[in-house]
Amino acid sequence: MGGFDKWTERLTRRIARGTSRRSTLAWLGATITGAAMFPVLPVARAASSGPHGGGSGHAPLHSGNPQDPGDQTSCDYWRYCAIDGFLCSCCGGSASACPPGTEMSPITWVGTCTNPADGRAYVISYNDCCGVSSCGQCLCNRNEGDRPQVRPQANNDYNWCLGTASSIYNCSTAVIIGVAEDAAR
Amino acid sequence: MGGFDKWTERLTRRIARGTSRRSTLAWLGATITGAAMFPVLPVARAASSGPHGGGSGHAPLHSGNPQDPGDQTSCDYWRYCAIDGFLCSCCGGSASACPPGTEMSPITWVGTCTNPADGRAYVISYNDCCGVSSCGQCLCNRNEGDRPQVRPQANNDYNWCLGTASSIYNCSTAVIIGVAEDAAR
Amino acid sequence: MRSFALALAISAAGLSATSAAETAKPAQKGAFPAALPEEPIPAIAALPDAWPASWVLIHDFHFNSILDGRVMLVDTSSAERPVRGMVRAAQFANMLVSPRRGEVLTAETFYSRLTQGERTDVVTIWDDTTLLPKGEIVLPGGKRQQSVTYPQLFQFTNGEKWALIANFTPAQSVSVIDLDARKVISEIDLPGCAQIYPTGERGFSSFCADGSLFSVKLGPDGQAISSKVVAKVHDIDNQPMFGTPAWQGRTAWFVTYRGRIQGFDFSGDVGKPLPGAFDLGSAEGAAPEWRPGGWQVIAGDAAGKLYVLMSPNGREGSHKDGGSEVWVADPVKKTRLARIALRAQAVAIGVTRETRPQLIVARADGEIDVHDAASGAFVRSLGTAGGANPILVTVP
Amino acid sequence: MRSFALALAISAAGLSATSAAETAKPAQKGAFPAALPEEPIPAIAALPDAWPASWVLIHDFHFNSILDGRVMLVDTSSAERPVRGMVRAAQFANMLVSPRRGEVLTAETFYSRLTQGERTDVVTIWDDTTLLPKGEIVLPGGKRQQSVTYPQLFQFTNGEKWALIANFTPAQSVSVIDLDARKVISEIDLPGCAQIYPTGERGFSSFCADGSLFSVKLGPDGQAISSKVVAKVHDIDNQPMFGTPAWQGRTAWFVTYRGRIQGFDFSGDVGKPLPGAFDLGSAEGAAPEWRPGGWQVIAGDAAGKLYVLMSPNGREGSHKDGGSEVWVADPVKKTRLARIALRAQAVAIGVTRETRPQLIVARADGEIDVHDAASGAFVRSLGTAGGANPILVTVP
Repeated sequence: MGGFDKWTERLTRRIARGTSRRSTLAWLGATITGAAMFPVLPVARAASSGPHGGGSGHAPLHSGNPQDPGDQTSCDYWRYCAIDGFLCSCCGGSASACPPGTEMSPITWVGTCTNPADGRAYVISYNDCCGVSSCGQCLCNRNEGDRPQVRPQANNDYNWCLGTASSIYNCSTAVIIGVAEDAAR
Repeated sequence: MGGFDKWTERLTRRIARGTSRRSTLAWLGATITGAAMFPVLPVARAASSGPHGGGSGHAPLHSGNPQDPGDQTSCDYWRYCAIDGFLCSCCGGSASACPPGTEMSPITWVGTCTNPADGRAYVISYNDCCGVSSCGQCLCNRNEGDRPQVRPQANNDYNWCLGTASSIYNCSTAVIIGVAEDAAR
Repeated sequence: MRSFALALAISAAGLSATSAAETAKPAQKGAFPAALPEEPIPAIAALPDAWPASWVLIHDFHFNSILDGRVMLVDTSSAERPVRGMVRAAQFANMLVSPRRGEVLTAETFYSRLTQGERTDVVTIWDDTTLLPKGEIVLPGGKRQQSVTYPQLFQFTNGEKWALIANFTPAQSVSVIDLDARKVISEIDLPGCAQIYPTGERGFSSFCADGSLFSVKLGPDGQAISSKVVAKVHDIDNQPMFGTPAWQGRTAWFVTYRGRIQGFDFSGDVGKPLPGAFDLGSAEGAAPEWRPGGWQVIAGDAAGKLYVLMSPNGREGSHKDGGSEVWVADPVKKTRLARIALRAQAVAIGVTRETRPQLIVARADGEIDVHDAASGAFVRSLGTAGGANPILVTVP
Repeated sequence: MRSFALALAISAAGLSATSAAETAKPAQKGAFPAALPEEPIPAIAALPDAWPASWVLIHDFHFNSILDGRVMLVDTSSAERPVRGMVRAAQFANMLVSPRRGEVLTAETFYSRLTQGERTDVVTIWDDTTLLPKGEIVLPGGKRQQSVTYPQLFQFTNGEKWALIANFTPAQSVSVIDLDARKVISEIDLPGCAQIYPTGERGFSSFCADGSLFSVKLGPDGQAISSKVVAKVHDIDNQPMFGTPAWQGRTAWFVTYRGRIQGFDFSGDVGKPLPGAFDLGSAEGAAPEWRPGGWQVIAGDAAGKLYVLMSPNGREGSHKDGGSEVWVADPVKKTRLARIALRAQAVAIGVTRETRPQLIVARADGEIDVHDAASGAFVRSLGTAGGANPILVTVP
C-alpha cells in the first residue's frame, strides 16, 4: 500500500510491545500537554434549575470565608466552572473532599476558574469520587473550555474513576491546587 | 422449658429434613388457602398523578373491545385493582403479556376485579416479568384486599420473580384467568 | 498522587501551580492579599466516631433501579449539608445499624451480569465511620427474601452478635448468622409465619397466617431449643397490623390499618400481647375516615409517645397511600395528644432521640421535612437528602 | 404453570375459576352475554422479524444509576404504546444495532458486588426479536472506555462481522472483535487519537489531538496492515467538531461548536475531508448567537438533508446545553432550508427512514417528541418512552 505512512510500522511495534502500566504513564507524560484533564458526565438534565442543572432543595452551603464566596451546592459556585457530575458538596463530601465510603480518583483533570472575591484565577482539580453508585444530588455540568474527545485532556465526558479500585462514579470535587500565573486568563 | 409447645419438636424435625423443592410445593398446597398471592412494590410515588401513582405522558391505550374498557396504561384500569409495580402495558408488554426480553414469573398472585362493562368479577393473575431492570414507566400501586406479610398470599410487597432465572423485577401484568363465582363480590 | 496532579496542572495551558505565598498580588486582589490555600489531595470527608443524635438512615428503595437501592446517612439538623454519605443496598435490600458494633449491615443480592447470570446473596458489613465494607457473609441457596424493604426482615439477636434474616422461596425460613464468625450457623424453618421480632436474649417471634404469634428460643449453636405459640393475637381480616412497629425498649407498638394501637412485649423468651389495645379515634376532615397510611406509619420517642402517620381518605386498600397528618398518642393513658399537619403527603416517619426530639418526615414526592416533635412545627427541609424514593427512616 | 395458577385462584377466597362458557349470567351482565376469555400464561410480547421503519433505539444514560443504563426500543409512530422493550446497557455502556445480523450489541462493565469487587467487561449480543442475550464476549484487561455514551466508541467493520471498541486507561487503543468467533482478535494502540469511524471495507479512522485524521487498514487477522495520517483536518481550538456525525452512507457530516458543517468520506481505505465546509449561518432571536447545542446535535435523512439542534444562547461552553430549534440544511447546496421550533429544550435528535421521515426529539426533561421532518410540525409526544435521561437516538 504505497502512500501509507511509516506510522503503521511504529504502530505495529507498539502493539507488539503491549501496554504496561509503565507505558501508560509514559503516554501521559508524552501526550498530556497544552491543557489538563477534564472528565465525566455531560448534558445536564437542564429541566428546571437553569441551564446547568443542579438544584436539590438543599439550603445554600457557604464556606464562611468571604474570600471563597457562593453556595457550594449550586452549579454557579465559582470553582465549578468546568465541573461535570454530581456535586460532592451535596453527597457527604465537600467542594474539596470525597464522601466517606468513596475513593478519590488519583488521575485528575483541572480547570482554571476565577474567584469573584479576589479576582484570582485558581487551578481547580476536579477529582472524581469512586466506588459508590451515582449520588443523585446536585447534577451540574459546565463546559467552558471543553473540547471533543480527540483532546481527552480537555474533554469532560470521560469517566475518570480510572486509577481507583472501582470505576463506579459517585460525585465530583473541585479542589484548589494552585493559582494560575495569568490571573486574568 | 415447660410451657413450650410440641411445635418445637416438629420444627426441629423439619429443620433436620431440610427444605426441598418438593417440600416447598407441599407448603404451597398446605398454606395457601383463604386467598391468592399478591406481590411486589408498595407505596406509589404518589406525587403528581393521583393517589395510585402512574401517569407517564403516554396517550391512552384502549383494548378496542367495549367489554374491556379503560386506559391500560392508567392505574385506574379495572384489571389493576390489586396490582403493584410498573405496568407492562407501558413497558413493551401488554395488560396480559410480558415485554420481550423478560421471563414471566411462574408463581403468581391473583386478585378479583370487577369489570365495569359487564359487571362480572374476574380472577386476575398478576404475573411479574423478570430478568430486566425496573421498567420505570407507569408505576402503579393499588392495595384493595392487601394484608400484612404474615399472610403472604394476600400481600403485594413480595418480589414474585421467584421461579425465574433472575429475580430482577421489570414490570407486572394483569392476566384474566377466569370469572369469579360471586360476581358481585 | 499529589505531585502527579500538580504535574498535570503545571503542564496545563502554561499555568504555574504556585502556592499562595509565592503568588504575585496585583492590585485587583484588593482586600485579599493572600490567595486561598492549596487543598490536599486525596481527601475523604471524615465521620465522627459516634454519630450525633440528629443523624438518621433513610432507605432509598430506588424504584427506577431497584437493583441499585441505597441507604442515605442524613444529618437532620443541617439544611445545608444533610447528606453525610451513602451505603449500597442492592436489590430489595435490608439494612441494620449497630452503634455498639460500629457497623451498618446490608443484606443484598447481586447478579454476575447485573440483571442476569449467577446470583449471590450476601450480608455486607460496613464500618460506620468510613462507610467502607469490612467484610461480607455469603448466604447460600439464593433464598434471601426480596420484598419492598421491611425492617423486620433482618434483625439482631444474642446481644447483636447474631443477625436473623428472612428467607422466602416462597418457603419461609429464618437464617441465623454469627456476625463475628462471618457465617450462617443455622436455619429455622417457619412455614406460614413472617417477619422477625427479636425476643428475649436469644430468639425471635413471627406472626403467622392463622393469627398467632410464634416465638422461638435459640440455643448457643443457633438451633431452636424451644418455641411457643400464642393464638389469636392478630385479626388479619379486620384489624390487620402494619408489620413495622415502633420499638420502645423491648416493647413493640403496632398500629392496625384501622388505627388501633396494640403493644407486644418481646422482653421474655415468649412474645406476648399487652392488654389494653386502644383506637386512635376519629376527627373532623375525614373522607371517609382517618386511618394510618404509608410505608412506615408509626414511630416512638424516648418519652414513650407514639406518632402515627394518618390519612383522611381511609378506606379498604388505602393503607399504603401515605398520610397528611401525624397523630401523637400516649400508649399509657391510651389517648391522642396532638395532631401535626404535614406540608405534603408522606410515606414514612421517624423520631430522633435528641434532647428535643425531631419528627423526620419522608414525603411521597421524595423531599424530607423535619418538624419539632413536641410542637409539631415545621423546622426545615432537607430536600432530596433521602434519595429518589425514601421509604424508611431509621433512628440508630 | 397454568394449572398451578388456576389452583391458586380456585383456592382463593372460595372463587371458582369457571370459564366464560360455564359462567352464570345474571341480568346485570346486560349487553355482554359471554365473559371475556381467559388469557394464556406465560405470555411474552413478540417483536416482528424486522423492525418497522418507525422504530428507533433511545439510550437512557440513567444518571441516577449510571451502572444501570438502558436502551429503550421505541415505536415512534405510537403515542399509545411507544415502548417496545428494554435492553440492558450497564455502566457507561455503548450500543450497536445490526438489522443484518438481527442483533443488538452492548459493550458493558460489571462488578461482582454491583459497585465494588471484580470487574468484568463484556460485549453482550442480544437477539433483536426476543431481546434475550444469545452470547457474550469477555473483554480482558478492564480497559473498555467509559464515557458518557458516544456512538463512535463502538462500531462495526468488515461487513459487520467485526466490532471495534475503544479502550481508555487513559492509554488509548481499539480492540478488534470477531463477533462470530466470539473473541477479541487484536488491539490497535492509538496514542493521542479518539473515536472510531469505520473506514473502507476493513478499517477505521480516528481524530487525533494534533488536528489530524488517522486511518488504519486492518488485515484479515485484525492486525493493522497500513495506516495514513491526514494532517490539519480539525481546528480543535476554534472550530471543534462534535464527535458524533450524521452518517449518509459512508459520508459523515460533522458540525462544529460554531455551526460549520464539514463532511468526511470514509468509503476508501483512508478517510478524507470533503471540500466545501459551510456555515449554518445566523438568525434573529439570538442571545448572543445561534450555535449547535446538546449531546447528539446532528442527524440526516435518506434524501440527504441534515438536521442540527440549535440554541440561541450560543457561547463558549454552551455546546452541551441543548437546543430549542432544529435547523435543516442541504449539504450539497450548502444552504439552510428551514427552521423547526421545538416544544422544549432538547439534547438529542434523530430522523427516521420512513417514507415520510420523522424528526425524533429527546428533550432535556426526558420527554420524547415526534415532529414531521418535512414540515417541522409537532406530531405526537411519546412521554417518557426514552427513560430517565435519553441522550442518543439511534435509527437502525
